[in-house]
Amino acid sequence: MTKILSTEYLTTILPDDLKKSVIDIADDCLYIPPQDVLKFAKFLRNDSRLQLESIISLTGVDYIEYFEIVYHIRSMIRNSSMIFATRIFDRSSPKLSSVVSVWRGAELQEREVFDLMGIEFENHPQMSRILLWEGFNGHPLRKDFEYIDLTD
Amino acid sequence: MAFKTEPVTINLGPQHPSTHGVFRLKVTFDGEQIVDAEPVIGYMHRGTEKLAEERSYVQIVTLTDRLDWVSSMTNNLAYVRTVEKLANIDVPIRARYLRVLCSELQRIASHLIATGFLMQELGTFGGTPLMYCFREREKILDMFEMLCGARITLSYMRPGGLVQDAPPEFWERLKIFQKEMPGYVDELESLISDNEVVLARTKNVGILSDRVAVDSSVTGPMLRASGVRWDLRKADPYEVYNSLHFEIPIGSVGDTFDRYFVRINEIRESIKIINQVVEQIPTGPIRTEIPYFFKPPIGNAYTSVEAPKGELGFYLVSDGGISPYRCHIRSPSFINLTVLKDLLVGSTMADLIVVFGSIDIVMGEVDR
Amino acid sequence: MNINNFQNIINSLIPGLPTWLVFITSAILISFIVINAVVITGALTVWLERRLLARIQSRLGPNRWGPFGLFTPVADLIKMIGKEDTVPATADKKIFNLAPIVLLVPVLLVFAVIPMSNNSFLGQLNIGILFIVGVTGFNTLAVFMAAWSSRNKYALFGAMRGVAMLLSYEVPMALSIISIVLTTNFLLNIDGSNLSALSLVGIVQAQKIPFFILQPLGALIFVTAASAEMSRAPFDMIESESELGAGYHTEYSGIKFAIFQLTEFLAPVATAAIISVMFAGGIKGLSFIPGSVILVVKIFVIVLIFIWIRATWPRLRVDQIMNFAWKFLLPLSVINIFSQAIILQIFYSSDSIITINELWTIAFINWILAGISIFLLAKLFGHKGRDKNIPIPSKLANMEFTSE
Amino acid sequence: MFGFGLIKGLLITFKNLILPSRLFTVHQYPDRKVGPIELARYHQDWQNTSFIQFVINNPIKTIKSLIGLISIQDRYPQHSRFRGQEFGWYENRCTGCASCAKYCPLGIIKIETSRSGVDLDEGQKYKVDVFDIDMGRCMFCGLCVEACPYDALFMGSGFEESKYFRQELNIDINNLKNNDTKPSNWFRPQLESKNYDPRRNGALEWDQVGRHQKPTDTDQANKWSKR
Repeated sequence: MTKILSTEYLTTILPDDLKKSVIDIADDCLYIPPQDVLKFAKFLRNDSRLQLESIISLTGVDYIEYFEIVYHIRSMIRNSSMIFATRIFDRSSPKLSSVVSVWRGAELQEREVFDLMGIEFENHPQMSRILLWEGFNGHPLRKDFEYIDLTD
Repeated sequence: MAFKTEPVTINLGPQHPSTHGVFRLKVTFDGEQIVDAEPVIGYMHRGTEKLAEERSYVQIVTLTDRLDWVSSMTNNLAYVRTVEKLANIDVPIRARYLRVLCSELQRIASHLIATGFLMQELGTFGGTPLMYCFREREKILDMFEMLCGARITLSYMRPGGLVQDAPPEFWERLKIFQKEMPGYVDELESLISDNEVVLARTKNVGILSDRVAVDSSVTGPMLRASGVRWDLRKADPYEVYNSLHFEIPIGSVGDTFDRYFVRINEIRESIKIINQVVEQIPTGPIRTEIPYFFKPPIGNAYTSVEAPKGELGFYLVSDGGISPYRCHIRSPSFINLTVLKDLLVGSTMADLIVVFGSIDIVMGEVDR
Repeated sequence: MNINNFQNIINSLIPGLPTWLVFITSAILISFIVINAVVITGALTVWLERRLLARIQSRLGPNRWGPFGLFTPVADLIKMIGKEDTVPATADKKIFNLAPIVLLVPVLLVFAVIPMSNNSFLGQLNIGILFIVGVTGFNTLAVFMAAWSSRNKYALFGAMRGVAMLLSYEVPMALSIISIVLTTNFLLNIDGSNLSALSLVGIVQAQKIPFFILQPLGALIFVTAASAEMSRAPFDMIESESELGAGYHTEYSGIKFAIFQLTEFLAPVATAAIISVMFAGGIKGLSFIPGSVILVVKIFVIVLIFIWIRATWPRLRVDQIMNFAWKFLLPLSVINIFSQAIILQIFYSSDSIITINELWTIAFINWILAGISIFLLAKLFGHKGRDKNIPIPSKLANMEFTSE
Repeated sequence: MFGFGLIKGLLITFKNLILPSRLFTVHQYPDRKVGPIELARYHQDWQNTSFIQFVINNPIKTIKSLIGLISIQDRYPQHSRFRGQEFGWYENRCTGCASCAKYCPLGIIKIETSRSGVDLDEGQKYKVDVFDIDMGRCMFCGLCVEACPYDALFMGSGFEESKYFRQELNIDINNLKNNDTKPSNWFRPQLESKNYDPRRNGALEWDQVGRHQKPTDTDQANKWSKR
């Protein structure tokens, strides 16, 4: 079975500066401030006790007050997985540092989140719309997206 | 002497004989050599994730059929498993066995399609291997019709079990299938695997190293062809895979031939699994009755299954209502496209088509 | 049946006509008959190919119109004629319109020299084989004309590949013909016949045993090169439908496209005719069956083999095709010429009369020689088969890992 | 190596060319071209008379079938669970609860009801005035059939209902009433247990398709009085 790394275990092995920055701990999810995401990702990937080398899924959820970006990551060497998330409260121009330099698998997924949720990832090699066409107005997966009736 | 050439940009697609749907590839050629390739997708974006936000949990099952239309069973399975995890629904043991049986049948069908179209793109005119693959796939689709009345868009699974138990004639047909299929796979393999032209066209073409594959979150047969022994059915056994014995076939270098060969071997392993399921399957109920408009508790859940094309995961967020607050689909075809450029640059146009065919994407799943 | 017979018939029907008029009338008549017969054969080949491919693939193929769908080519033709004939706006219209004709005419011209009896349609052309090699060289030009004038990148890709391939396969083809001509000359000299060794009638006369038995290597090279020349599987690089859409005739529609299709299906018939004349003894066979019937049967058997191969083998890549031509077929054909020359010289100098038994000895030596040279060349250039080692799992994944 | 793989491939295609077990997997529909043997079998003369007698009796037909000119009507093989078009609906069973409309993922079922004036023991029955199904958008998931608590709605088994205009695809209550109801077995185990096949057997009446026998009046009265 894939071992889901417990948050207690993770908090014990985190270095001090990262440990301080953890803002919230759910039963299987660590919440990280947006500015620390890249640092955190580098630690998770390079730490010899974790070796979380590939990103399964990266997605955004719009909770109206804030956006939550959820990272599901996995270590194939240790057969373990973990979840961490970050919250962005800026709604007008949400920005987040890209993790493509750490996990290349996030490349298309970050573009998708940008396209559908409107969160801009900094230092991404090609931050452009992927599913919708250039010039599409709005980001459809946001909860306040207004439908355009194209039928008539 | 430096020979000055001028690069030519060609739009392969959106309509092209070998793009598996509406897929556009902006390729820059220098003669026959590819210097740049950029996939352009989204021609088939139907907004499945947004549609799911205003449907009830059972109704979304019909949406998942239309993601990867050559393997609806595994899509259904991935979705209903997430709902069951979200709402803590228990599934009867017979239903679990039937789910495994169906998803292995679907895996065979999907791999047959992948192999057939790869051979079609190698240029067997009229597609003799493709027709042989379709011939065998047709038998699987007939069995699906017996199970649930449809052949492609199945909607066979429900949170809590399955729609209906299998009819007796299904088991009879399955017995014939079990007996005949290994012979047909052998025949297909000896038609393709030893053919010198196929070997020349696919060996050492589009090599994907294991390091790049793991970094880019590539999953499924493509990952295993690179030599990485990783399969969710073994690594994180779901349903009843714990009690079944099978091997995980892997490739040696990660070229196009390995990708094909891993698929053929996976068909063999799937037949083995089916044989074991038929022996082990118990009798009993196949569905836990749950209300149609049920409300899972507030929370979120992510589960994934090993779909024929890779890891298919669903991430559901519930706000306690009758429909999910957010439904994210982690589709293998989409993420496997990350490495497309690495595979293509430096090869030739003829290799482009073959490499692209060996990735085995379905546009319904890429664009969602 | 040849042009002289027609001239005699017309002279006897209407005496007193001037000789040039008789010649022109009979020429037009005979070409009318031959062209129609050939085109109908082409249509039949379309039907045969579709039905046989379908049968091999457990499909049905066209079976709706006429008995066993025999009239399907007619329906296709009507559809083609009914379609709009589009010309791209930027196309070079003259060349665009000319290309299908330039492609079709050489294929029809080939049939002028095929000996359907002891004589060919065109009469006793004593450089028949040279005529064929020269005339079929035209298709390179036609392919390039079609692609260049239509201003389409896919078409241009197809044509670039095509021109390179067609030119390089001319060489082994011509060289394998030379070995045939050598043998023919040798055998005809012994017979004391006054036929030219370059004429197809002479080649047929010389085949006491069919040349594909006497010269297996030459036959192999010629068949391979010829199937590349007419761009059939596994050499259908010019219009590789999975890569280039339709290759050089991407922009064509309507009746012009129909002409391309017709040529494509006539080419196997023409090639099969040449092969059956040069290697399978042409009209020779059972004495109680007319020679033309034997030739037609042989042609269809060879066409069936072409279809069978097309249904089974995938296409080679363009660089592999070129490698095959220059690194494999060319050395093989040079070996073939030299070995033939040496063997024939040895047998000729021993005594000037050659018996059937001696011919069989030559055939036996040639088969051994062919096997050895193919084996050695395949060792040198060929692809190693697939390795059957068990692959080693990568260290990047470990599914059984449990401890912390 | 050395082309042996190529020859192996040729042998396999040749095997498929000649082996009778690999004969056509394509189904000819709606009519099928047949040879003389199959024609004789089709004419039911196979059991009574021999094939030779059929040939003697029908020489012209035999010759025509030999040159591939005879075609016979044929049925597409499909399982009785097949989810097809032309919904089956039983007015007598329908209570107008509109479960099907609620369950439909696309919302293509429109139901309007009014008071019927028929007083039953358990209360007044609804009269269904409008029952529209927009078949142009239907995806045959069968959820409406799964939802129906009184077995009033069934999937059909046909699939050749193409029309020239989109509007013609709408099914309204009159269509549903006038249709020959040959319900599909999908999600209806009671039909499956009777071995009912919609393609072979005829139309079914409303009292034949229920999960249970129709309760008698006394049963119903007892049931309601106990509440």
